[in-house]
Amino acid sequence: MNSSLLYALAGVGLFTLGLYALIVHTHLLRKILAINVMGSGVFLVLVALGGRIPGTPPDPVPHAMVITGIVVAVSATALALALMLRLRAETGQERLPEEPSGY
Amino acid sequence: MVLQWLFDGVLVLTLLWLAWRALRSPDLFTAIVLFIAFGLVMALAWVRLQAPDVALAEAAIGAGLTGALLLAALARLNVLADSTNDDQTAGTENE
Amino acid sequence: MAVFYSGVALFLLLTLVAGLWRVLQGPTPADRMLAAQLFGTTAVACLLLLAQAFGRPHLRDVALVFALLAAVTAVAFVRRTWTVREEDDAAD
Amino acid sequence: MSVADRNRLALLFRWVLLLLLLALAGGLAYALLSLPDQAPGLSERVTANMERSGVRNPVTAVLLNFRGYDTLLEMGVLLVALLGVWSLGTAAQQRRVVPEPVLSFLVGGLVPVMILMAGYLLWTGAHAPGGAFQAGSVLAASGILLLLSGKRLPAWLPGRSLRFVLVLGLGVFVAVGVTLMSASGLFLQYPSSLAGGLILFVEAAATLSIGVTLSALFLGGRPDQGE
Repeated sequence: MNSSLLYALAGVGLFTLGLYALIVHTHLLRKILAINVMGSGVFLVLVALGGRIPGTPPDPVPHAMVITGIVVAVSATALALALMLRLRAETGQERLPEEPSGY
Repeated sequence: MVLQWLFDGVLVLTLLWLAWRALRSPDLFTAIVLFIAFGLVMALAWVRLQAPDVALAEAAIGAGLTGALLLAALARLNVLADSTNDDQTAGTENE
Repeated sequence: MAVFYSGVALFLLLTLVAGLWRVLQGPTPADRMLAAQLFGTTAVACLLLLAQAFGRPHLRDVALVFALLAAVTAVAFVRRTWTVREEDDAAD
Repeated sequence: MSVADRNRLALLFRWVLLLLLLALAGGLAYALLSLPDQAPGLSERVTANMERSGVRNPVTAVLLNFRGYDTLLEMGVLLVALLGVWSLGTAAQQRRVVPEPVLSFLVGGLVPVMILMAGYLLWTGAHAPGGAFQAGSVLAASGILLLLSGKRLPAWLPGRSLRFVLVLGLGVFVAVGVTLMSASGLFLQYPSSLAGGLILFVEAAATLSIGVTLSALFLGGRPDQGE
């Protein structure tokens, strides 16, 4: 038993939390935050599983993947925010149009 | 190494709690601030997982870029917003 | 000595959790933002302690990046969010 | 459908969703806990090939050498994200602001140190934590600080020179790959003697591109030309 398993489980928790918020909230900024939390959960699982075996140095391949993942996530966030602002300018709403209001 | 286990436990619980509060706080600004704090704590988690490269990337992105991006987007949303601030009412309906 | 450093790091982590209270309570946005900045400062101290405790000097680079870039979020807040809110107040 | 009905339906939906997500989390946690203790990762192969990589930091070796394709394509993703943002419209006009003395002082002190830090991270990435992505992010932070401080972009910047820097990282990466392909037959197959220098060269171009791309993403639109 290694403490990295703890972090892997926390990653699963973060992924689930983010997925819940992604489904439940209609405000697009909240959806963007939720996707980012989901991504962090996935990164946590990847790195934690790479350092699972005690006594050996952690696997560098997941680390490299996660570094590229973090930079891609931030650029995707910027694109999503720009899309949200454009949608807001077009429709006056920051929600997706086909969803019923109420949640 | 009870101390390290305690450290890990507190760190993981803080992460989960921050994410939870960030995703369901009624005020959007609070949500963003909590998300920034979440990024900072994530960097500590990477350090504990012996991934200093990832911690560096997360520190640079989390402290420097994500916060600025989100705050600027929120400011532009608020500039566009009319006086009825419906994101707050939508948040409180969930309670 | 490593145990001492780990203990102090744990203590700092706990103060960080206490700072969360201000983020959640803070009556004005500035209170919340400053509490988040406190997170950054505490994280710097935590990183330095961990670097010392486990003998990994490279963690100091992470702390340095943290300390350098903390200002960006604060400036973004002051220049974007806070001015907008002030203008809102003035318009009311 | 009455309001009460809709509320009840929403509550039911919420509970079903919670149950499904709990099942998902439980399944994932079970999968994690039941993983075998010893798994053959790629760790050993990376260690075995480290001498040929030209750098001493395994993460940099994986990013720029062993899995160079990933990084190459990621530079493409960054560029595509920026193109997406630019195609959505022009950046909001910066209001002309009176330069504040405190902010000007802060920016004047911080930005050079940040650029220095980016250079340090780029250089140290060969043998210690650091590398192009970290250096690029720090560079981007300094760019964002400059944009936030209300400094006007020089008029020549948003034109050709900006676009040149944006594609520089991807361009250099592809050019190095193609040159190597014509020499050795394999795309991005560095000869071990030149690997260190080539990696630093590619990383320097990538750092510049990443920094400028991320700063441009912060603008939230295509910068106005001329003006």
